[in-house]
Amino acid sequence: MVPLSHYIALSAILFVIGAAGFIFRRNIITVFMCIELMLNAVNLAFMAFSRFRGNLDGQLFVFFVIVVAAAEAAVGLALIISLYRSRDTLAIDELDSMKL
Amino acid sequence: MAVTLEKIPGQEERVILSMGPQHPSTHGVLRLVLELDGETVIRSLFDIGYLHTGFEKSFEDKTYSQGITLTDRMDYLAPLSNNLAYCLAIEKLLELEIPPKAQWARVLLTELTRVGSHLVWLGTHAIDIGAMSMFLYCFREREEILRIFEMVSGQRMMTSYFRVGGLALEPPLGWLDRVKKIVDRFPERVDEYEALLTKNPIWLRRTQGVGTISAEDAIAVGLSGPSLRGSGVDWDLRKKQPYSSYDKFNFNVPTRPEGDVYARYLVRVAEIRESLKIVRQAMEGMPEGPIKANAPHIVLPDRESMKTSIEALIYHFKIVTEGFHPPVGEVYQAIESPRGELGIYMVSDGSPKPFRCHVRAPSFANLQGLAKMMEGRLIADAVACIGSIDVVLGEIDR
Amino acid sequence: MSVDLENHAALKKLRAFDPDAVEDVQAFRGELTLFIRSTKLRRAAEFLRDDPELSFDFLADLTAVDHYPNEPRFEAVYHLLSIKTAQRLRLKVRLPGDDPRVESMLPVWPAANAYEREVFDLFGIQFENHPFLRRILLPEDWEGHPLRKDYPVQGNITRWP
Amino acid sequence: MEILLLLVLLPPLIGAGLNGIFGRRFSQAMVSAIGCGSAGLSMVSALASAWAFSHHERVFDHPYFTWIQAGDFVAKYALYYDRLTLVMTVTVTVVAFLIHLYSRGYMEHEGGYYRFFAQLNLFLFMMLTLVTAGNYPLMFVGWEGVGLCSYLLIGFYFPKKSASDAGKKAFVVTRVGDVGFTLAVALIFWTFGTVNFSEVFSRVDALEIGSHQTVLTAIGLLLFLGAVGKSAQLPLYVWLPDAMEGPTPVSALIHAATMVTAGVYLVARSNVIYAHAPQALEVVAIVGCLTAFYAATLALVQNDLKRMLAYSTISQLGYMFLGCGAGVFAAGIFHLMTHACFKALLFLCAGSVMHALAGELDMRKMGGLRHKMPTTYWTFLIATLAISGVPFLAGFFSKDEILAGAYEGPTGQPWLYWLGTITAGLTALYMFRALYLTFHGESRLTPELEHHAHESASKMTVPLTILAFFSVVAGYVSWPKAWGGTEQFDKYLAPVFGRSEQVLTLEAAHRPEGLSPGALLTFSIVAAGLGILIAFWFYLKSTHIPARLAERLSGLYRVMVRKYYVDEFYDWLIVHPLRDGSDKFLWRVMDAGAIDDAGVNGMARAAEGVGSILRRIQSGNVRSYAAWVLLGAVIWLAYLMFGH
Amino acid sequence: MESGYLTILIYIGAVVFLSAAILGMSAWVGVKRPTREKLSPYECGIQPVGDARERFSISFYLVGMLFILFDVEAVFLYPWAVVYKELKWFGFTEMLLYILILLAGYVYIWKKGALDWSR
Amino acid sequence: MVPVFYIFAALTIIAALSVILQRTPVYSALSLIVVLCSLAVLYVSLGAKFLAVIQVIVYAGAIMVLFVLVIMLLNAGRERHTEGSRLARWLGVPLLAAFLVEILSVIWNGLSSGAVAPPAPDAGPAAVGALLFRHYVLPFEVTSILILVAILGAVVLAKKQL
Amino acid sequence: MALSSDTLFLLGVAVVKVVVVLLVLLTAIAYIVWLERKLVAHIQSRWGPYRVGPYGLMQPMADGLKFLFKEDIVPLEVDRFVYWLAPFLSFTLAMLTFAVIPFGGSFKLFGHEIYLQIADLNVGLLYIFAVTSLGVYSIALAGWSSNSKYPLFGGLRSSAQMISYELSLGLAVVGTLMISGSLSLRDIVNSQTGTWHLAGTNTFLPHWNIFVQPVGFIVYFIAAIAETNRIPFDLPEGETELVGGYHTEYSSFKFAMFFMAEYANMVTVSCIATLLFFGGWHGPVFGPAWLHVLLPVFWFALKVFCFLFFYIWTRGTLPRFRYDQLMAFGWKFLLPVALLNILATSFVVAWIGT
Repeated sequence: MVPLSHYIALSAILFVIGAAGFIFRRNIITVFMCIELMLNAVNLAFMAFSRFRGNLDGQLFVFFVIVVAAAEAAVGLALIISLYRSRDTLAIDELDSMKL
Repeated sequence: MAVTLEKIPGQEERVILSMGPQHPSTHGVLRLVLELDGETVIRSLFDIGYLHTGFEKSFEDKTYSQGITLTDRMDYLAPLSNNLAYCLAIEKLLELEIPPKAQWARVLLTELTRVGSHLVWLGTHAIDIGAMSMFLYCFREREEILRIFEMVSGQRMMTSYFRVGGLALEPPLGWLDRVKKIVDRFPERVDEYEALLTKNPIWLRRTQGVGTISAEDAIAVGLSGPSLRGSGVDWDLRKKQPYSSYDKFNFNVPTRPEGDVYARYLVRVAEIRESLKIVRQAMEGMPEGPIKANAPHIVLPDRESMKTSIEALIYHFKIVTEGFHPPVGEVYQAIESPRGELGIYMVSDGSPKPFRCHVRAPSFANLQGLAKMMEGRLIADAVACIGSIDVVLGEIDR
Repeated sequence: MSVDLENHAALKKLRAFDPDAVEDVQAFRGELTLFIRSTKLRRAAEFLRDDPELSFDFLADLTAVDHYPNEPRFEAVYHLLSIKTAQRLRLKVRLPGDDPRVESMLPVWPAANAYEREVFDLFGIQFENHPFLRRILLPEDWEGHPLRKDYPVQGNITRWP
Repeated sequence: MEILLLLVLLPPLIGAGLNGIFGRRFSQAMVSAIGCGSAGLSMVSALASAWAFSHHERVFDHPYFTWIQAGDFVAKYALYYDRLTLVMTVTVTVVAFLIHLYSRGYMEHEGGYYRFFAQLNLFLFMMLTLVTAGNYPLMFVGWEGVGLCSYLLIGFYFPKKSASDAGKKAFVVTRVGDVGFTLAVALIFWTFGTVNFSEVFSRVDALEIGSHQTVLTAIGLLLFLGAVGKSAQLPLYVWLPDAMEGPTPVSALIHAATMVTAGVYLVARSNVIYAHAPQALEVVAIVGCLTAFYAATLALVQNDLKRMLAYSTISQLGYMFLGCGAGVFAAGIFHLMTHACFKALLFLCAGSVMHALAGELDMRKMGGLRHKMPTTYWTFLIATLAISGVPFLAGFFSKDEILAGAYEGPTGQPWLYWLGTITAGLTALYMFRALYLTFHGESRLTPELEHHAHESASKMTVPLTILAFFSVVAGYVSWPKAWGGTEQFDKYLAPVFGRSEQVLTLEAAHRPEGLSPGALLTFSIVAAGLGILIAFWFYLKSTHIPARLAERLSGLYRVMVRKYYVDEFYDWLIVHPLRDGSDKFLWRVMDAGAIDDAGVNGMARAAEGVGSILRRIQSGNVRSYAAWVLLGAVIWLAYLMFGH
Repeated sequence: MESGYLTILIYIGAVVFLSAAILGMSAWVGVKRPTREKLSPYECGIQPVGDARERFSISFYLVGMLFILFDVEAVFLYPWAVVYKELKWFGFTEMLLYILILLAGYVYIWKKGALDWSR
Repeated sequence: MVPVFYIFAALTIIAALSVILQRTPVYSALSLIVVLCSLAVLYVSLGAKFLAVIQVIVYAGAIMVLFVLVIMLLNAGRERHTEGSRLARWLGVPLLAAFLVEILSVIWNGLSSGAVAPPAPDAGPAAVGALLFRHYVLPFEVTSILILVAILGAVVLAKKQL
Repeated sequence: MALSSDTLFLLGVAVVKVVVVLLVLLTAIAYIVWLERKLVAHIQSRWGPYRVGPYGLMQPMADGLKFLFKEDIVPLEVDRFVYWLAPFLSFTLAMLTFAVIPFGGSFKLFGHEIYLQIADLNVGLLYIFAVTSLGVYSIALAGWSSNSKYPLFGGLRSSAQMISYELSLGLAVVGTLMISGSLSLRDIVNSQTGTWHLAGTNTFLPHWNIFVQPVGFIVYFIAAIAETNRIPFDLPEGETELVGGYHTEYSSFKFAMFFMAEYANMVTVSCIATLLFFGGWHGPVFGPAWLHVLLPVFWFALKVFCFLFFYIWTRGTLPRFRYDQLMAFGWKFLLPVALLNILATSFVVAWIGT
């Protein structure tokens, strides 16, 4: 059995990779994907804890996180589309004045 | 040829899509340039000339009789109709009366041509909308019609069977039995097609209300034939300006008021039935007698007399080497081809070759209705519209 | 077929409408041809289309004839048809050999669109006010107008210097 | 009784189902037969059950089956029937039936006939569910159900943008209230461990007076928040006037007679809770009274007949809350009942006018309709008299009972009474203004309309007449004490409210004595009379005065015409920031969301801390934000690790 | 991990190998005689006009979004269906409520015209 | 079993790196899909079969589809180099490193490998369903509202552009 | 993990199963193509392939070889990697679904119960949905990578169509899940053993779900046809409008892989239809022990064949929908019907349960 710490370490690494992408990438869609990456890192941690605590609640959290992620993606991408249509750019640095 | 649509300033988001010339549903080498908003056609332009062969120029360099072979190749789905129009024009120029048997045979054969042409149309139209079996059924039946053509003229498609003054050859014995077989069996085949399509909900959805064109618009842009009758205009040259003794036949002119793809479909299917009626009448009432007019300086003598009579031989030699001299003048002769008004405008300067021969091709005119039909419709409807006006590119490009 | 074409309704009415419009009349094989002055064509066409008795609403055909080397060299030929009365009528406009131009009939009969392009393409006759007068059958970069009588049938012979 | 109640409930549901599913195929006659038949059946059953039950004092509470079971949380499909329910079911079914009848004529030439009846039936079912529910969750189902139907029916003419917008507005605004309701139910469950009416009430009752006050007050306020949303009280009233985009029968049934009173019913139903939370009750009274006054002022300047009626409805609802809030629940319910009759009637008359004038609703363009539409005129007149509080008509009795209660009720206060009385005067004023503008005076119709105007068909006038009859007699069930009556209606509802009123009175035993009941009554009659007189003067006699007044007081007038700028205020407060800042907001939330979900403790707080710095830095660059958040997280983690 | 999942891993491996092998094989065996015309994108025999990667209708996005949201609903339905026999009426009302709420959204988008493609 | 974890952990990390290193958004999206799928395998190794499948269906099969569609719709090509946040550029790497080190040390100290896993709970659809529909009813219902709001929001935002 | 002889044996069995399934599947796909050509030909009164081998039976082989040796044209300006990935994904995913499809009962070999199925997962059905849900990528990416308008149109349309109908597909089966209470395909099939009992008497009607879930089945089947992009829902490929849709720019075996994937998907959905609604491999079983093993497999194959036949039949008969009509059909008709079916089923199940 792989120890818990390995799962959590993997989760942490994924999270940091996601955060790195968030900080360094310029394309708003990629940044969004990095957020998904971080969410997944967290999910993995939930899952591992759930397994090592011997109950299912962690799994349900993951379930709900996935659902929330779905809703978030729908709205977020809608926003990106409308941003793009009004600004004609996807570069995150150019989206600094917070008006549509 | 090779025109493009310029984008309207301010509408740069629209996509310009070139449909054809190498596209499965443009029936040959038609090219459409579509301006799309999403999938909706905003403007459209047809682009032709990919099959341009310069027939009108060629006519001027051929004797009147030689010209017949060119006409076969214009509307290659209805060669006999073209032959007929061409011969009738010359006969009008010459004021030549042709014997009843030839007239009846001409009617019979052109109506069979009409059926055959409509069958090809039905098959390809159906396959455009995705019903692939239809295509093969139609071609199976068309095959039998082509066999008749082969029987009488020796050719399946490039028949050149009608000649100035009558027919090229005496039809073979027993050909009417073959015709009878077709005529007897055909109505139930047509029922079969209709069973597959006429009430099919998918078919209805794809065709009803699609590609609508009003009667006024149809007349204005010069639609003719079934495309015009599909808009509710009761106009058929066979009735309104009878030629080739069509006035002696009893048939109806189907029309539909809706003006959509479905209406044109119904009109053509009904026309198949009407044509069969005419074929039956022509077959049953086929008179006996000569197949050529008695005009020795125009009509080639038959082999027998050529070999026995010196006069005939001389005429033969004159006609073949030099041709005949019609009077100076000009005529316009229109017939109802499967696609609409097929007109031949013939100008004679008294020489054995036409001074000018212009073909009013129904498909060419019908193509002009397309833009109106497709406006505001989806790409898929564009396909249905093209199919519904039944264009033949050979005739358009000439 | 010797119908009294001189008393044809269209001719009579058109003459009454504008005595100047009809230059010449011809009848042959029961077909009436009116030669219209090119300046009067538009008015005459509209009259023929709109007159309730004539109502030549259908432009069946539009083409041209080249009488090279005679002058006036070109004839633009309009075949009209009335759906209502099932009558036909031919209009002709004589055009000069140098710079043949005639007004576009597009506003009168939208069907003229493609025909005029074709005539332009093959004869080189200019139709004034046609919105999209481009070659239709031949490629855009084609030289010459093939249906003219002086167009070399063998094609353009390249001359070497 | 079990069966009988189901017979009340089920017909509309079945009718809705039949019409909804097959309606497209049915003929209009069939649709209306199903629609009206089911409503009628429901009414008959309601009357039968009322008759069967009328003498019982006990409560009928029957669980049919278990509906939700999650841990301790049990909600059954239970129906609860006492005298309050009885009054409600009878009122609802009778009015609904009449409006169904009326709709046959009104909707005859409209598209979606079947859809309309299906939704109307569904609404009836939901409303009945609401009033017969045996526990809060089930009531909530009905609550949401009527909301949904209201949303659908407001947006009935959905191709019209204003209609669909109005539907959305109603949906969103009432949603705010629903949050309150939901929280209240959660709180009730948390406090009492049950959500059943019987159990909750008995447990509340068993409490000592004064204990659990805070929780009960919270529950009361939250429930009231729900009621505010649904019953269009300040500040959540904005949706109701817009709701008039729906077909008129809908306005009559849902937005005047039944659904909007659901809030009142909720408060009345929870009277036991309120009895222990007098502060909450005071809030109810104050909000109600203010709404009544506020809406009346707005009604005064409306030119759109239906909108005027909508504001009037808000105002009258305010009265009902005033009654409940003052601790005289029975008076509130009494007014609810009478109001249902005459307000439905008013709306139906308005509909009839609208029908006759091809949709015209601007009162300035009417006038002189009296002769063209006699039945409508007379019924409208009766309703106007009733709502204005003219003696011996329904509204008079109920309104006076409320006003009296506001003065001397357990939680009443004199200023509430005075404000209420002024409002009564305003009510008479604006109602008669409408009456005069519409039916009297010179005709200001356009010639086409002039020609078009006609009396409606009997399909429509018969229900009008019946409702007019009720508007006259409904008040007699409770003859005022001041005139030697016994207030039978109060007595009749005593099993429901008696105990609460007792508790409240006990608590507030030190009420100041002041005016006698007779005096109170007189004042309100005088107020009504004044209102009518002024209206007569202004709008029939010297019609130039209002215009001059408006000119003179142009500031005030404009403020009133623009509805005190409340819509603009909401735009400014909610809509604008959302639109402008959604980009910023979203990114923030997403930042925060991502970090929050990281589940590392304290991270959120770190983000918050960083956020406050960010507000000063405000580069607007998301990546900078992210970097700042990360910096915060690193520091926080370091602190966690090395700080100890 | 249960043996079933291991078997599936084996199967996945086999299939991936198979597809890769087929693709590789065809790339290796097939003739290659490229010409410029052959390698140009299909545009019905005409020189391509403009960039193919132009923007397309937003409806595609809407469908994708609706799909996500209803997919989530479907995902809730599976475990629900599996344990449904134990939940009975409770489960029924639960899901009824759930579906009704979503249906409200569904009706909304329908009315809003998000499902109409032939505008 | 054990090798499966390490293989897929490695795959996950490589794919995740690829997400942030690829210049073309489509490739990023594809890499993210790989991450999601290999995480699903890891979930299976943790006994969460049902969630693994859900992960693939919803995350990889629906959410990412939308991403790909949007990328295609917007024709998002390579990203341009824009002047970004100076803070992110200079502090980004050290911060990330510090963060990772911190977390790893927390894990190292806090979660010694001594923790013995209890027997894996049954995480089939039935078990998850039972838990979900008995104890998490409220969140479940709330998600419906969440989704409703998301639908409304997204449609409003997207339709505005039509 | 100690490799006991048992483990080794099971491993061996697994490998054998994988190999057999792959072989059978590939052959089946090849011959469905043949079957389709033959059947459609007969519907259209033609002969169909008849030259290569008896009745043209070797035609699939010939086709395969032809594809293999065809020139592999990779147009300029395509996105190379994705252009290759798309057919690979398409084919791989289509094949992967078979991992959980049981095609027969079980038998004992050396004391081990061996199931005729690669793996029986307790989330079997969801596994299939998961794999098919990834199938969208192959199409979207194929269209995108080709850098040409027609494929891009086709790819977008096709993805939109697939995801739309995936929903109805997924929702249509929920009814059967409710009845069987499991997601394992084997369990679902086993819940359909025997015959229906009506009013206490045994009828001859097999205990198949189709009799209680007709609506679910119809929705499922329509959605399945759409999901596999077959007529009348073959819009994305619609030759006559979009030429070839997303695979316009593909040639050689890459094209063949899309083609094979389509047929593999046809087989998959037919299998699922059989398993969920038509009792899987259940059918009359008799004779010696080996027949008890083989007959179910035969029944299963027969049922699947019927579906395939139906597929081909529709192809030969119906015209094609227009795109907007297709989307409207999926969203405005199929989806609500599927939801209603779920509600109705759950209502009835709860009713019976209490």
